Amino acid sequence: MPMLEVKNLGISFGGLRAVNEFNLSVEKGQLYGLIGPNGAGKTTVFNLLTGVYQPDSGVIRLDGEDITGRKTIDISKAGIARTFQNIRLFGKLSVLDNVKAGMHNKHPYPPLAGIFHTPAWKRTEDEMTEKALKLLEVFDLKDDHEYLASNLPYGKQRKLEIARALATDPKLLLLDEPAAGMNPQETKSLMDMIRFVRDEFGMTILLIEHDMKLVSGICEGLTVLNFGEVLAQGETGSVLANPAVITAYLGE
Amino acid sequence: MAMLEVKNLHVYYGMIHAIKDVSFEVNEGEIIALIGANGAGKTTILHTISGLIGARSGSIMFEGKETTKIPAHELVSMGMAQVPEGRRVFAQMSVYQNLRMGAYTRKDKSELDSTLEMVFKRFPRLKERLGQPAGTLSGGEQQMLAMGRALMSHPKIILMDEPSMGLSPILVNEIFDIIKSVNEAGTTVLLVEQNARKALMVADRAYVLETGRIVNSGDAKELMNDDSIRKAYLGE
Amino acid sequence: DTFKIGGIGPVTGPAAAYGSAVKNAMEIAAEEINEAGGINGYQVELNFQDDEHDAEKAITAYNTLKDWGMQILEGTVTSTPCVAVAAETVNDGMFQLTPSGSSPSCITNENAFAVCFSDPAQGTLSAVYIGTHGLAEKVAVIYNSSDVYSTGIYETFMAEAENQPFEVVSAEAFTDDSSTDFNVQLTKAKDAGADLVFLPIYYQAASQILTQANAMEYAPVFFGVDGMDGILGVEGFDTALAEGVLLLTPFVATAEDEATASFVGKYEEKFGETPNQFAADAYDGLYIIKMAAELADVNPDMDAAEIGSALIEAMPQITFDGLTGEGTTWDASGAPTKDPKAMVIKDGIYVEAE
Amino acid sequence: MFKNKTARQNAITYGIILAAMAVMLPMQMGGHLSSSLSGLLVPFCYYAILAVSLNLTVGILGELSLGHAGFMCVGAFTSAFFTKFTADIIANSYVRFFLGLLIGIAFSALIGFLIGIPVLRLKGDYLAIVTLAFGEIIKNLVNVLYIGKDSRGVHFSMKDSISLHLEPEGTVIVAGPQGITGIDRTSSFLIGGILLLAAVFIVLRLIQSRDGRAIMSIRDNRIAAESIGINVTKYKLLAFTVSAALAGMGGVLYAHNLATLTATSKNFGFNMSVMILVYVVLGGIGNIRGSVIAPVVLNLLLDYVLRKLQMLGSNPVLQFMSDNRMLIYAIVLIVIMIMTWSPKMIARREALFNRGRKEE
Amino acid sequence: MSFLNYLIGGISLGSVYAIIALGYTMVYGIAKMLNFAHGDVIMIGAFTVFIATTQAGIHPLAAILLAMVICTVMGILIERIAYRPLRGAASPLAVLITAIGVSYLLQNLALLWFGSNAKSFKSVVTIPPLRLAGGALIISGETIVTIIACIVIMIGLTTFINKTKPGQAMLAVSEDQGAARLMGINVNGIIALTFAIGSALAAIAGVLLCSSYPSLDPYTGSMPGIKAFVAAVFGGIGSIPGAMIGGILLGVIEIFGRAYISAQMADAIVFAVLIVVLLVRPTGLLGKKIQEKV
Ligand SMILES: Nc1ncnc2c1ncn2[C@@H]1O[C@H](COP(=O)(O)OP(=O)(O)OP(=O)(O)O)[C@@H](O)[C@H]1O
Ligand SMILES: Nc1ncnc2c1ncn2[C@@H]1O[C@H](COP(=O)(O)OP(=O)(O)OP(=O)(O)O)[C@@H](O)[C@H]1O
Ligand SMILES: [Mg+2]
Ligand SMILES: [Mg+2]
Repeated sequence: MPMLEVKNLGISFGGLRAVNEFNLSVEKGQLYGLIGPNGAGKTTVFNLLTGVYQPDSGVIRLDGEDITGRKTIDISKAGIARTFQNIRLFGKLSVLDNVKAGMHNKHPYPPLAGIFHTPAWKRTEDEMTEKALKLLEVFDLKDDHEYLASNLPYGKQRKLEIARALATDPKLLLLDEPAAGMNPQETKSLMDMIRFVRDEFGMTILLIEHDMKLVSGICEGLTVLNFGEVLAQGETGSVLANPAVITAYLGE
Repeated sequence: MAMLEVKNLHVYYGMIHAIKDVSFEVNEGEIIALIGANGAGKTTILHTISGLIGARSGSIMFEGKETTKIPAHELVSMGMAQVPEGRRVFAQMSVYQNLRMGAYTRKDKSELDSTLEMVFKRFPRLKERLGQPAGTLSGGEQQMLAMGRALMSHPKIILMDEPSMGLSPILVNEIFDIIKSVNEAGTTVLLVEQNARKALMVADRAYVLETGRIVNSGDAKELMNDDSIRKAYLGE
Repeated sequence: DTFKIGGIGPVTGPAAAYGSAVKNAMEIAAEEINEAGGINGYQVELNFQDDEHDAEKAITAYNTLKDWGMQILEGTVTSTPCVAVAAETVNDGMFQLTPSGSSPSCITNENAFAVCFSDPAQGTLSAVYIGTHGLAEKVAVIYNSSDVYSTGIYETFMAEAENQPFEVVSAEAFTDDSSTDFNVQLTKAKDAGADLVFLPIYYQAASQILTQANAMEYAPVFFGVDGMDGILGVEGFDTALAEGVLLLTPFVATAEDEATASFVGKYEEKFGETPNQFAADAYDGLYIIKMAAELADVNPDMDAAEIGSALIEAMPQITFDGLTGEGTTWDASGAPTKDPKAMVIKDGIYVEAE
Repeated sequence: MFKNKTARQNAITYGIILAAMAVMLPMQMGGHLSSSLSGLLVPFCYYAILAVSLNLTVGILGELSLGHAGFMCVGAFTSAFFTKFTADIIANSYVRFFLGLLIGIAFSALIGFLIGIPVLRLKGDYLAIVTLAFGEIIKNLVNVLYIGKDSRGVHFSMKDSISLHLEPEGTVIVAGPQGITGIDRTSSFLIGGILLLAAVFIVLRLIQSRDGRAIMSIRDNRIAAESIGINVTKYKLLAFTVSAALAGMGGVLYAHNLATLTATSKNFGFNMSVMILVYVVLGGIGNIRGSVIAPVVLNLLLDYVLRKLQMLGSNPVLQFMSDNRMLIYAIVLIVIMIMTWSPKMIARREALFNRGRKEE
Repeated sequence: MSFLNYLIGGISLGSVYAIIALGYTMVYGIAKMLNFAHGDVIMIGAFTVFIATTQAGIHPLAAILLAMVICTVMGILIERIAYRPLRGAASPLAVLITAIGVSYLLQNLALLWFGSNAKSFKSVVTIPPLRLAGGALIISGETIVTIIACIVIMIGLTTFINKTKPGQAMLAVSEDQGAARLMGINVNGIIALTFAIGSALAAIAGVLLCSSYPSLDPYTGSMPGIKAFVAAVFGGIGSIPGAMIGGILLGVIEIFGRAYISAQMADAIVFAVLIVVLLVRPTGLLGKKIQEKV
């Protein structure tokens, strides 16, 4: 059974059919890429998967469970986490608290425990801090954990977003252009991190990216969207060699 | 005389000393690339040139005029345009209204239509979406709009902040072609890019910025062959 | 040595007109008293504190005055702050004379007295007057439901109206927050056929009502209470609109007796405005204090509580003739006994109604 | 001594309040305080409580509320009604006060919760205006409410006290615009200080808990907060309700500090809501300690310093200033706002500060 | 018949709210700030006309022009001195609080200059009332003028914003001041222009407010100011036709509430309706629904 299975997904905005008859299947532990020209509907697919938009048609299954049409928070609880194309951090929270916020649902304690600092509060908070710092270490952010998120440089902000998403302990991680705004050197280290996350956490990852180095470097499968429809799908190498993909997306 | 000359520039954000003693120049007709890692201060330099933020000390000369005291909006009528980082399109205004805003300082109303045609020729997608609120465009579409909008003012110099960010490979190539053709049509270009390879390929000269200081500069093609540059910025 | 007399009232905020009038009139009275040799040979020193027509600020004002050394309080001007301050003065034994705090709760304590009528008295008197003079068969009431003064009069008026030969055909409220438009209230009065409209409200709102009634061509008899006084002094007001308005009030600025003329003259000269009933009450207030103080033979060396108990004893013994009534006396309750005059506005001035 | 910066910062906040109590209480009891200062101590406490509670909505939740005084009003009236109603049932006025406190808090929390459900669906200025509207509605309703009691029981009216049809010996407890009179004056600086400490404690602890993190993450980015599974409605409501409850607590203190309680726009309407907001912004948005200090400083200025000026002698300038307190206050407010918030001023301050340090 | 009378009364009151709301929404929509001092500018405008006509004997129309000039200058000064330094402040609440300070300042200056006694404002409208149904229904000249003024201002403002360059620049400024500067727009100038127009409208509103409801004192502007703010939100913040519709509806609801439900609770009713409307239409009657793209 695939981790993510999408059948005939579609949505329109006014007259615009932004996504149409979209099908996708990502196996557990796979590192999968979603690419396509600007405005093809990639981010919209993410928004559909995470409940930001409600699809007009189609079915979304996560690990066999039908999550179509659910609200964002329920989808988060079901196990999908994401990052955003235009970064959305909690700017006035510290780096550490951004990650701890991500653990919100996994580490509950009663509301009054926080006010009266009960042992349950202490235990849970310490656990969260410890786990969060470990996560930050993966992304080279441990030394920055006291900074306000908004004071981080752009590249670190992108990494923090990934760390926060991982903190929700998801089954599936969606990354929307994680390398945007990074230079080739930084992109390279990001690739290592993504690979590490997949290997270390056994994570299933679906990512959108325009950086072909990253895509060809780490994606095991690819789907190409064009005008909301699937243009090509399959193993990375063969998709990238597909002439239709080259004319529509890659260029010579 | 250089078209744009920056001398001993210092810029602060509160306590943070973001730009430290930066000097460089852009000659008329050139494409100059400014490359550097995240947070090196590239955007800060562009914003200081276009008057959005003030310098603590140093001078900026544009066509022989000291501009550090000139407000941003007057620089635009003097012939300076910027494609800002993160596009900053007017989200609730239509694509058409955005483009018209780009021509806000233009006095020669008669030639607006031809400029508009030129923009549509370069970005046909914009013509298709003329009435759409800019905020609902996809990332790439917004980038095209930001570029088109800057071109509408028919600038002498255009400052571009990461114009290729978030664009598909085909569009990245196109954008660099457009930069070249804009330049060939007579506009000087100061280009900030993460995509250092492509930037160096179109540029005449380049400056390398590290934590607020210029650490290297020279002919773009030569820099591309510089080992340290290749390692640090080209990811090789 | 001087007598330190404090005053409290709103001189800023929407009720500022009342407090300013009191403050100004107290200054005039104090000047006169000092020129004439003071009280028991001692000069009078005034200090007036703003309370913004707010109970909390009134307490702050009162405490400030206490720190200053106040020995006698003439205040506060409006009822709600007055009630709050009364709870303080009673503990301190401070003599308190409110010029215009007309709610009965202002003077429940033994140390508190009032210059003006209490609201219930005005309401009852108005109903009786309208009834006995046969002014109307159908009466409408427009009152300010967010104002203590207005609701106080309204309630007793309604209670007394049951015993009177007229019928209240409409009773409509307005609030401070919507005191500009009286279209509805007037339309209801008009539709109910009221030939008299009772206005237990202050003159600013009354001036609006008169203007709007005129615009809708509704011309009943308007009957006001002491708060109506001042309407002729509203700068820019077309006094023709007030022609025939009746009001029960102890004071009118156009009265021709010498005392009123002198006070009004001085006030107009000094402050460029015609004094209203608040000013007259305050002016009288200081003279009432003087009379009681002279009877009790107090001096500034006594502390506030000593002066207070002496004055409390003296008050029921005095008979005061002033701008706001002749032969006024007080009983231990603190309320004055005096006759209101019924006035009617004729040719732009007040004349006594028969 | 403290594990981290936050703990130290919090300790300073508690310390300031405790120190003020330690200094002022003995002085007040010994009669060494002037009447005016002594009379301001309880107002300091409730204004600080109100500012702290509003800061939870404005600074922590990040929503502008213009109706905060409405919750204060609910707390004040329910508790004053209770203490007056039970005056001849419960003998000890402190017991009455304590029960009244619980009732005031409970009711304002309940109203906050009920209002929060619809209000929090809105955003930004629309939310602000609806909170304003609710605040005005509460004030308006209190002003038309008449409650009396006699041997037959409790009577209500929304028209006037005549409509209560009380027996002659019955008493009107709530009399519309005249509100409630003859309230126990139980509030003291000791009680006020304790309640303020409690309010600060609750808010600070809340901020540092998991729930506080959730609330602040909604403030910083609602969409991202949803994406990590934070229940936006629930946490907004939580913050709003706690904020309302604490405002109600301030209201209880307010009600039992004066003999009379009425609802005017000055004390429970828009003007008061705005006044509390001024404290919050001057003290620093999200800065709890600032919310404790700002009201004290402003009230001290407005009700103490400016009032005292005229006593300093017959200087016409001082006289003018004390006669025109609100004018001076307005100017001071504008000047302080520009000095503390203007980006240019901030930059200038920092440049000055930087000059002293060597160039890196 | 009384129903129609109430309706007319509601429209009269509403038209006054509407004309205030137009100025409010203009400043609000462009400068993105709640100018709580707007109501007080209205008061100053009315006082100017009052003093000019009663004390200086100036013709009412000339007095209105004078008031517009004075209010415009005042609006520009207020913006320059009190609001501009706070542009780009860390929180938008900073300028909100300053606006409150300015409101207090204007009220207290007026208190100092004009005294606390209410003045009775003589209507500047000389048009005779319109009589319908044989005199049973009367529409006052003030109402007619106010409604006409509202419509003219609404059309004028809409045309200005949609059709002129400064108008378009206002839209751009309202969205992103930094980007607007990069287009060559003088942001400070455009915002000053916005305040100038808003204040000139405030002068007109003040005159018409006091012509209909003649009592004038230093606090005359504050309650209508708040109501107009509510009206502006009711109609949709920043929407010019919305301000007009919101204002008139608010007046009609207020009058109907007072007439048919309870006069004491008229305000509560108005606010309750506002809440219901915003719950159904979270951005007001004509407000644009702003979609945040994720
Ligand atoms: N809320 C919306 N309303 C209207 N149109 C929308 C909306 N969201 C997206 N669109 C349109 O849907 C299309 C797909 O947008 P989407 O953001 O998914 O593109 P994308 O593939 O992520 O592009 P990019 O690579 O440039 O980010 C675009 O044409 C966009 O204009
Ligand atoms: N508004 C600000 N306040 C404080 N510091 C800032 C601000 N803007 C930028 N900085 C800091 O100034 C430095 C330079 O930032 P700048 O945005 O110019 O970098 P950049 O080279 O454009 O980076 P990027 O490639 O990420 O766009 C960074 O360290 C950044 O954190
Ligand atoms: Mg996208
Ligand atoms: Mg940058």
